[in-house]
Amino acid sequence: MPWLSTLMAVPVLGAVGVSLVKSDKLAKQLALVVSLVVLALTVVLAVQFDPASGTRFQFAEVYDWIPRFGVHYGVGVDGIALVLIALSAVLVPIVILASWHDADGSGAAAPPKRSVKTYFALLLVLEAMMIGVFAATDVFLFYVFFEAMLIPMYFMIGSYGGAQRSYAAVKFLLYSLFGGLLMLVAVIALYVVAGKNTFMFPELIAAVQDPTTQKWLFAGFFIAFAVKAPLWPFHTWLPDAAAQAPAGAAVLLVGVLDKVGTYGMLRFCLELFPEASKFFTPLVIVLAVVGIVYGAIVAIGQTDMKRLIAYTSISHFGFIALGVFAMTSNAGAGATLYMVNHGFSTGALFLIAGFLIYRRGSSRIADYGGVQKVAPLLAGTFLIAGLSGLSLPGLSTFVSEFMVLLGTYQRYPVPAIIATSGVVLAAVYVLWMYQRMMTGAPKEPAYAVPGSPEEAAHVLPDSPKEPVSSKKPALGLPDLNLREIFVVAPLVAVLLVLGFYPKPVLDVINPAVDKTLSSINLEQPKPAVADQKGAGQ
Amino acid sequence: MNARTLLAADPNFPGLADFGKDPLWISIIKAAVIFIVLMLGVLFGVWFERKLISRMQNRYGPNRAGKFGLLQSVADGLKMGLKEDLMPRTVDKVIYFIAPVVLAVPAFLAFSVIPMGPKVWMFGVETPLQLTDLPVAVLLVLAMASIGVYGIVLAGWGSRSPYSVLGGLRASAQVVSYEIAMGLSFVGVFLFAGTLSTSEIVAAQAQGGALTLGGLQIPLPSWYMILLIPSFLIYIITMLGETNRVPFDLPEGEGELVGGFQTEYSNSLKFAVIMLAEYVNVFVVSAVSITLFMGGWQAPWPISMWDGANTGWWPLLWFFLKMVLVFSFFVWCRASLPRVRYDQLMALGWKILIPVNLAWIMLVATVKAMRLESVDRSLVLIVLAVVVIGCLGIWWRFDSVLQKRKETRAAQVQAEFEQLQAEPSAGGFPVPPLDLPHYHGVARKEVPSGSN
Amino acid sequence: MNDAIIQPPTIEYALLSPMLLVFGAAIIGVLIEAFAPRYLRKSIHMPLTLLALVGAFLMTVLNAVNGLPDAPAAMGSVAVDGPSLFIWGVILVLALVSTLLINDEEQFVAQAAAVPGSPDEEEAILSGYAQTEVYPLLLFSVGGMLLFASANDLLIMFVGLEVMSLPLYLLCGLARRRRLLSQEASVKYFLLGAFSSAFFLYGMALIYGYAGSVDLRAISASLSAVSGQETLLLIGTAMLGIGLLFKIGAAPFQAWKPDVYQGAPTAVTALMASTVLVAAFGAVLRVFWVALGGLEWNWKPVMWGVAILTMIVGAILAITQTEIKRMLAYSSIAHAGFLLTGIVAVGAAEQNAQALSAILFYLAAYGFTTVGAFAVVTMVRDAGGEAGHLSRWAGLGKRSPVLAGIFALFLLAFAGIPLTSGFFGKYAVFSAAVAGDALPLVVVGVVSSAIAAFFYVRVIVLMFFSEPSADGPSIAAPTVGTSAVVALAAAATVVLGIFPQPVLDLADQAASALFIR
Amino acid sequence: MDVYAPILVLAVLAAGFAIFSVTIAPFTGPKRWNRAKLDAYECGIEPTPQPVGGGRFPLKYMVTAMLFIVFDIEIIFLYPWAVAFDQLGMFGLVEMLLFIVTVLVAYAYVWRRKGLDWD
Amino acid sequence: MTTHYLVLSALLFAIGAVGVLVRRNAIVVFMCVELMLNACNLAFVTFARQQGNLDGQIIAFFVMVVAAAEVVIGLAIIVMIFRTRRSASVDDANLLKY
Repeated sequence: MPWLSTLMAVPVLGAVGVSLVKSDKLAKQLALVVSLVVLALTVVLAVQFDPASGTRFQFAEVYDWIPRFGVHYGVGVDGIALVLIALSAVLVPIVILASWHDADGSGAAAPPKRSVKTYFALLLVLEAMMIGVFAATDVFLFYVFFEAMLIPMYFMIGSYGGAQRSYAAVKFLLYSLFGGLLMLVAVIALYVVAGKNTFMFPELIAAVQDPTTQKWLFAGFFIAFAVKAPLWPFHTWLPDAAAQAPAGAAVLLVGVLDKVGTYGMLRFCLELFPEASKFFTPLVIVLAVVGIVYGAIVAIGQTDMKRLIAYTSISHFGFIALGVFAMTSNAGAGATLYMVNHGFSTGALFLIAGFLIYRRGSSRIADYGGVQKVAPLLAGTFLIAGLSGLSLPGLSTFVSEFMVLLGTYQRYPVPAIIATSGVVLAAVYVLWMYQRMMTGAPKEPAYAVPGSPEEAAHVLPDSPKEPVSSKKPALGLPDLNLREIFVVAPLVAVLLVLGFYPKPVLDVINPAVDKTLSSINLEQPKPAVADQKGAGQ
Repeated sequence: MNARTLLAADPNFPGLADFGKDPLWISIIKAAVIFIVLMLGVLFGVWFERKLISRMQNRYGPNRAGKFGLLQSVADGLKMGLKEDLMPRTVDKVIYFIAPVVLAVPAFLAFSVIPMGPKVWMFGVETPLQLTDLPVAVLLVLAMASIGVYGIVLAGWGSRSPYSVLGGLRASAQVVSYEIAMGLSFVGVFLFAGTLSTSEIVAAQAQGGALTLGGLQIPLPSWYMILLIPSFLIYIITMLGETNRVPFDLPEGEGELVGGFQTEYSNSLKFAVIMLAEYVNVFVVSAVSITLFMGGWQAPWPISMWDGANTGWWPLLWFFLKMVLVFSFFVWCRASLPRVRYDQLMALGWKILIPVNLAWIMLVATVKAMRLESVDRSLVLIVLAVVVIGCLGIWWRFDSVLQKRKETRAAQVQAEFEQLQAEPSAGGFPVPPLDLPHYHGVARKEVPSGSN
Repeated sequence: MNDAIIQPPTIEYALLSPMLLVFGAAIIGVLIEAFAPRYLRKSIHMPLTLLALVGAFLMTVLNAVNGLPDAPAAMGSVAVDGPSLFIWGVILVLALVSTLLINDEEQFVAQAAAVPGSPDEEEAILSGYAQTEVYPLLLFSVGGMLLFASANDLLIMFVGLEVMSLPLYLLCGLARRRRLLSQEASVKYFLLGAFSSAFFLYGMALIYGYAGSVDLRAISASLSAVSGQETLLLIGTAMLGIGLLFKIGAAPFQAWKPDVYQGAPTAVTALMASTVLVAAFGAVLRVFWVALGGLEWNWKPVMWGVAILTMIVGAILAITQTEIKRMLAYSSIAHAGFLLTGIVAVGAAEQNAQALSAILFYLAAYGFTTVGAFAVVTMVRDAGGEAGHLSRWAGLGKRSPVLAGIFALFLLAFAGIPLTSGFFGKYAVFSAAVAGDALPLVVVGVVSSAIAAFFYVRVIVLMFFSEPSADGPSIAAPTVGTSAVVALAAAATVVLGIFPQPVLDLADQAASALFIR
Repeated sequence: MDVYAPILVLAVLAAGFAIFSVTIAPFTGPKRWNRAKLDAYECGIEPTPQPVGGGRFPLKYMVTAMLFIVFDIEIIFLYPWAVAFDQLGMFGLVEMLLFIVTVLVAYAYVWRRKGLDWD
Repeated sequence: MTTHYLVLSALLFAIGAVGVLVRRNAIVVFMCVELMLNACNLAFVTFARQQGNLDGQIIAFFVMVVAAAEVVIGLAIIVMIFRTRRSASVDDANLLKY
């Protein structure tokens, strides 16, 4: 059975169905059902997946798509892809449930009513593309999904986002497009230089021998991925996009879409251009470390919670990139696990932030205070999510971050040590934010002067100008309702479970990472030793 | 091709190869002779025209100056030279001066390619009786005619008076219109002669071909005026139009435009030059008609029985005789035909001469092609039939539509007339009521106009 | 004089049948203008034009099925080879589609000569005049394009160029609304077009002076044979190039494009923007590859410069535009630049075939998208006709999401987003260019694509993310023709974006034998 | 080139004569100044003032000029065809028929559109 | 010998080109274009003589035809715009600027 194609076809068909049904409510329900079906299929897929199997890409389907260019419709999953697909499949139903009213025009922060059907249809299309991008084993197909993915996300940000949504959407699209086009050049050049008349990834591994060419091509791919993943200094679009996107879209954007960048580094940069990767490793590691520290420091200074979360992500992506380019199996596996965990933890943070904003209509940290008194459940989940962001032991992120640092330290001790400071800083921003928002006395929202820049940045244009509290009880901050509990619960559960028992996931990931690293090391049998020596000197 | 092969047979006819060999002084002599002959020809022509037209109208014509009034045109010329040269202040001086020159020079030049005889001995040099010949001689004639149009336009334009401008425009429109028909009428000749060189065209008219019809050799006439009657007739008409002669002398229609483009060239030498150019033009078109259609300088039929008729200087005589005859035809037309209206003139040129001409050319070409290759005759016939049927169809459609339109118009007019007859005030026509007292019958004081 | 016997020439009527059919229909169209009563004209013209184009297309297909000749037709003056047939097919289909657009009412002036607002015009409108000459003009122009793209002889190419352009000059001036603009566009297009064709002609004269012939093959042969007159050759090449580059709107000869695209009736713009580019590229390819292939090292650097300039100028100036048609015009300039990178990618035979096939595919893909985009532009109207200003497009996505969505699709295709036809076009051309050692050009191309993407995206932003203004433009209820055009173009854009293989195969096949000489 | 030389000779003669006549015209006659003589002739009434630059020709004449060009060009093609007809044979006939039919179509169009009507 | 004609034709062409760029009246611009075409004709005929074949002369025929067609269409367009705006100056036509 063509599992992966089915996995992609179901949401696409679901999207068509969603856009065709009559009522909005039905559309939402249908979307939820479809996403759950996808989740179920993914679970089946994961169960059938055999980590110990010799074949690298399982469930592989390869058909000629455009023979003229040697392009195939080639999909297949290894451990890395599988966990990321699973991440998407889990997040989408949660996001659908969380965005139940995002497009309705209800809620304090909501923009005016927009087409609900379109929103959910876009979500499902996006899901299909996310699955496609992780499953693609053809470089060209990967590129196609990589670019096409932008479009639904662009519309989701642009149509359903905050006050400056169109600016953010355009910025997001242009950054990604620019990176993507650079990658296109590299893809074309790869095809031409490799001269194998195919884009199938397995055949292209290390196909380019000439070191200079490799370096150029690597640069093309890497910049695209660095923009996507936002690695410092290509990150500036992320805070805008994430802050302006509706909560659900932000989750998918930061939680899954950006993973494509790091996933691409791990899968394509390393394996296609091993020599160049080694050459560029110091640079990347420097960037990653700078990103870790910079993201964390800037996050501390943020006054807007969504922006703050976005900057924490930049810091986390630094860790992931660090792990990828450390090129040890610990670090690689850690990075992969980090991708999954980060998806869940940031997802949880964004969703809970979204709930807050939905209630109060402002994303300014200063507008909140003492939430834990009025809405303890909300505050509690927020705390758990936040703690996962700072990698508290016992939560899943700790495992992955530890693995990354450990793996990195094996080869690059100094950067690893510096990166560790990011953990400390993370504690600062998370706890400080919690303190400001959740503790203390319950606070009236202080509205910005109408027309001031602050207002423009934080308050949605259509939110009520008089305090919400006058209309709603308990300072307008009711605790989580049932739907929201259903949204948050699985996330918290995953964070906790993976924190204590990451083995099943690691079992899936490890062989794939090892394969990846071994395919790099084919040329140099013992790079680790050599590098360690180098590092020791 | 055939013309050239023919040439080789008869050394008497000069061909293209015989030109360009004259020493310069011979050329100068020939040019001077042509120039002088043309000048004299104009003097003679004016007198001849007046005399002949008078005779046709039962008058005497000029009979005071010299014997038979022969010196009349000389006297006129002198008079023109001695009259005051008026120049209105509105004119564009440069153009005003250039125009007569532009008009006159090409008229003379066109004559340089007219063959007037075979090769003769002249001052110890054997030379054809023709100033020069070119592979594109007829084109030269047409080109000169076209340049002449500039003269007309410039004269009208430079004068800056309404009559002149209109006259110039009309004249140029007329000349260019008829030039097309004229150019088309030549095509038949070229089809047969296979050359554009005037001397070779004349040579080609020396012998008629023969049509083999059922084993019988029917000799074809050698002159194109008979072989290509439609072309010839069209040429004759366009010849009149091209030179602005009666019945197509609209540009100078005194009734409406005073003197046309030459209104401001009041009687002086400038006018004399213009008039000279007009007459030279007449001679040129006559000479062209002779060259292309009437066998050039060759002797006409009964005389041509005499072997010596086409040798030596004799042909010059035949040529000038033909010229006189053609010129007489001009005069005859002038004496007998009324001037047409301008729309009639243009309609004749555009709507009759051109299509008829094209159809005729195609017919000639088809027949020729069929004679050339016996194959595919059916195809040609089919094509021809289609074309003919198409043309007829179009014509029929035109005609029926026109007819219908005419009928409806007539019916309309009739209805209107009847209606008006029954009810005079219908249709907004101001009819005085019947009971209005008669103006003269009522004693009222007259109101001067303008004082309401 | 030389008495050489003239051999009657031979003409392969069957090979030329598409062209002959189009011209024949055009001539019949003139007859209809002459003889059919006014109220019947349009209803005769429409089927005639469509039939002629369909028939010509079928003939083209038939020619392709019958196999290609190994020598140019009509005494070496028209080369009916693979590229020609492909280009013919594309032109004919695009023309057919544009005809459907042109069929729409109310686009063309009732009587071109009547002064706007004058009683004359009132009368002309009242009495139901319509400029049905549009159809024969269109056919003539299409016939000229066919000839232009397949000429194997500079003279024939020149004739094709003029036959293509002259009717277009007139068509540009026939817009019903914004008459002054339209006429101004017409006169500008005419003057500049005539100017450029004079350059083409002088270049042709110089090359004739060098090679002693205007036959492309003979010119190519003379490149190695004749020596000592390189100046003639080089200047001639340059001038020829100017004439041709003008037609494709390459910088620095692009000035006419925005003006003309904006002023012309949009249906005509659609025709121009799609087909002229196709035909002109056919000619450019022939001149530079067939005739001047041996001169590659001389023109290549210049072409590099032109391509770079064109891409950058097109992309950057488009950003400053506030008029939708002008913006599309600049985008078309940028696309001409992308295509030029394919022209530069000349090399060995195999490489040439690849580049050629890429260009052909790009032309097909771009043509359809363009027609579709302009078709959408015709539908967005306000009181004064089409709502051209970009600000009027704000919030269109709310007002009519389907139309805006389709337009967004076209824009994305222009931008070269994957899963649209534009992507594979760009991909094909760029990959050919990379293979042809023009990597820097591709990098520039990519950068300008990114710049270009900005203004495409801006329009999408306007349409979807801005609030509609209260008195915004209305969406004309689409006629069957227009909606068919939009649907077809959208379908082509999507299908070529997802399953380009059949068309790519076709282009490959067309390009495999390269140009016959 | 020699065949053209005699034409030049004749041209010199004719031009010399014409220019001579035109230039001496003002000197041969008497000069009696009169205001009326300086005016353009207009049947004795005050002459209509002419616009600067000579005004414009009526559009009608442009149509005629255009038509003339079209047909003149046609003639350009007919002449060489006629001369070489014997060698071209049937091919020439068919092609020229096509050509003429095409021109006739345009001609019919002009005719029907009243391009040939004068009033 | 033929060089002179070539120089002349180049001069004419240049004059025409400069005229197109400098002059503002549409009709004058148009006439300059025609001048350029005729310069081309001259070049063609000269080259035909130089090359010793007739192609150039035949091309000149075609150029004449095209020039005629251009005249017809160009004047029609110019007359059209003149009737609309009562001026043939290119500068007056300035609606199409951004």
